[in-house]
Amino acid sequence: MTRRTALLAAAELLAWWAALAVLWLFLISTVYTLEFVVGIAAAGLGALAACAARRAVTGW
Amino acid sequence: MVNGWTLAATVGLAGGLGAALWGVATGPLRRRVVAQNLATALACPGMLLLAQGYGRPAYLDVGVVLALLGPVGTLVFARLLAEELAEDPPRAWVATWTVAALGAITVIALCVATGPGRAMAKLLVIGALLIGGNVVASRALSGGFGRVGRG
Amino acid sequence: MADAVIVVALLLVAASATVAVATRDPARQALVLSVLGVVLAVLFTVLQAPDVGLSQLAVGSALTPLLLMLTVRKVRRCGRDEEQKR
Amino acid sequence: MSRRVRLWLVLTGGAGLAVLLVAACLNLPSFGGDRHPYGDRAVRASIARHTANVVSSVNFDQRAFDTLGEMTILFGAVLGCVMLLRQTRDEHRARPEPAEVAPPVRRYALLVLPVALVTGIYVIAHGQLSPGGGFQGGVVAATALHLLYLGADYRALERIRPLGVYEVGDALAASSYVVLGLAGLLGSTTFLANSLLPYGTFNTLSSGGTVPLLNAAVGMEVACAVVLLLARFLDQAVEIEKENGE
Repeated sequence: MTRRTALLAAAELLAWWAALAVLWLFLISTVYTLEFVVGIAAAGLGALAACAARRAVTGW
Repeated sequence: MVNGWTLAATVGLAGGLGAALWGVATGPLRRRVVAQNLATALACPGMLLLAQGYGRPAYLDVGVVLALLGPVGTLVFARLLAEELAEDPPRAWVATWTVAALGAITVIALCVATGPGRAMAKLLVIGALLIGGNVVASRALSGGFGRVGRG
Repeated sequence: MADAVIVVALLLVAASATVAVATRDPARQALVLSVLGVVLAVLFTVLQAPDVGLSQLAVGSALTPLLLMLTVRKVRRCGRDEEQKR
Repeated sequence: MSRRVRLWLVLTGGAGLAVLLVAACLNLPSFGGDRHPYGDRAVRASIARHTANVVSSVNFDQRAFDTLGEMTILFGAVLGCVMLLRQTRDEHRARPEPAEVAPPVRRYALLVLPVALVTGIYVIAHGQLSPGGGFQGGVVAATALHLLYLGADYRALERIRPLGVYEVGDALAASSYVVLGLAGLLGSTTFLANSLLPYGTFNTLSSGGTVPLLNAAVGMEVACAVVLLLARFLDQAVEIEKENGE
């Protein structure tokens, strides 16, 4: 893996993480610290799955 | 408790799901799969209207799950019935876009009633998932899966 | 009048369940079954039981059709292999 | 038994069942009345333990032992399926062929997979607050993974689905439910008693004592069990073939 692809992969992961965290904010009704922590964790898991799925399909 | 929202939901569910049931019970396979797709596309706006009519935002979660998994169910049929559908592909763009428009009108009306905020964003996400999902599922039914061997 | 939506949902459930029983071909039956799942979820929601409605949707909209259609595919493929052997 | 006798047997049995059902219905309380003795008690107990969703309180607190039974039934059923649908000696595995999928369908699958996964986790995490819970969310999350089979092919799904991890997860989640039940014995004399943790602030993720933990255990168990179940069905439908040379 070159430096360029590593950067691209990291950017992809972060973009998914941010997008899914925003989705979590839309789903919930009230915001407080614990909710935020759980949301960030769930969004991280979703971002990992998104990147793994994309890699399984396209192959790099 | 009767209000405009529940009334609209009653009329929509009775007409829409009744028609979908008729479509899925009779006719060739290509008509049945389209009716199955439209059943979820019509039921989801009905659920959103019911949530508004009952005044319980928590019921929106049923709509979220339906908007996510309904099109996935149609993809299951499109994928595993691909051979039979390839011989006689469904062409139902008029019905698909009509139902999508109904869903969009429902979501917009609910957004106007809700007012700006995160609740409105949730409604918009549901609407996007529902309409996008059903259009893609419709595309998948009419030749979305090419040659499927053993896979 | 407030019960109209409950009556509608009950009638839809009765009709789609009857159709599901009356359909013979398993693939078409799975299609009817998935519509029945959606209708049942509507019935549970109008009876103020969204938890049960969510369970019904989660299981009935994608999981049950997938299990049924995979089984249909396996049975059909076995039948085709048997024919080829003859 | 001749056809005639069987018909009579069905008719007699059906008529008996119909009479019993009608008799039972006549004694039911009328539809939608305002007296709910069980409902009132369940709501009171649920609010006393700071659980906003009464159904979750009934499932994971007041009747947590029943849920343990239900979870065990699912565990046993999946175990039975895994045993029955395993690869036998006269079968071999063939490589699954890639499917041709239209680009919009593939993009949709890749986009909705993480969204459905996060929604599943949301439904599990908010089980004690809003409609939903471990079972519903677990099924949604497990279904999300299989979008990769629908939108691509079985090989792509196999790449992100290490079955051993899900087997371990299934067993761990099921046993952690029992461990939480045994931990209930520490503070009281009852198995699965909700007396271990503070009840927390009403209508937050940490409210309800052990309810959110049991909810999460069931969610993980159901998600892993559904993945394992579907894996066996997919193996049979896609990969496993009878040996030709027998």
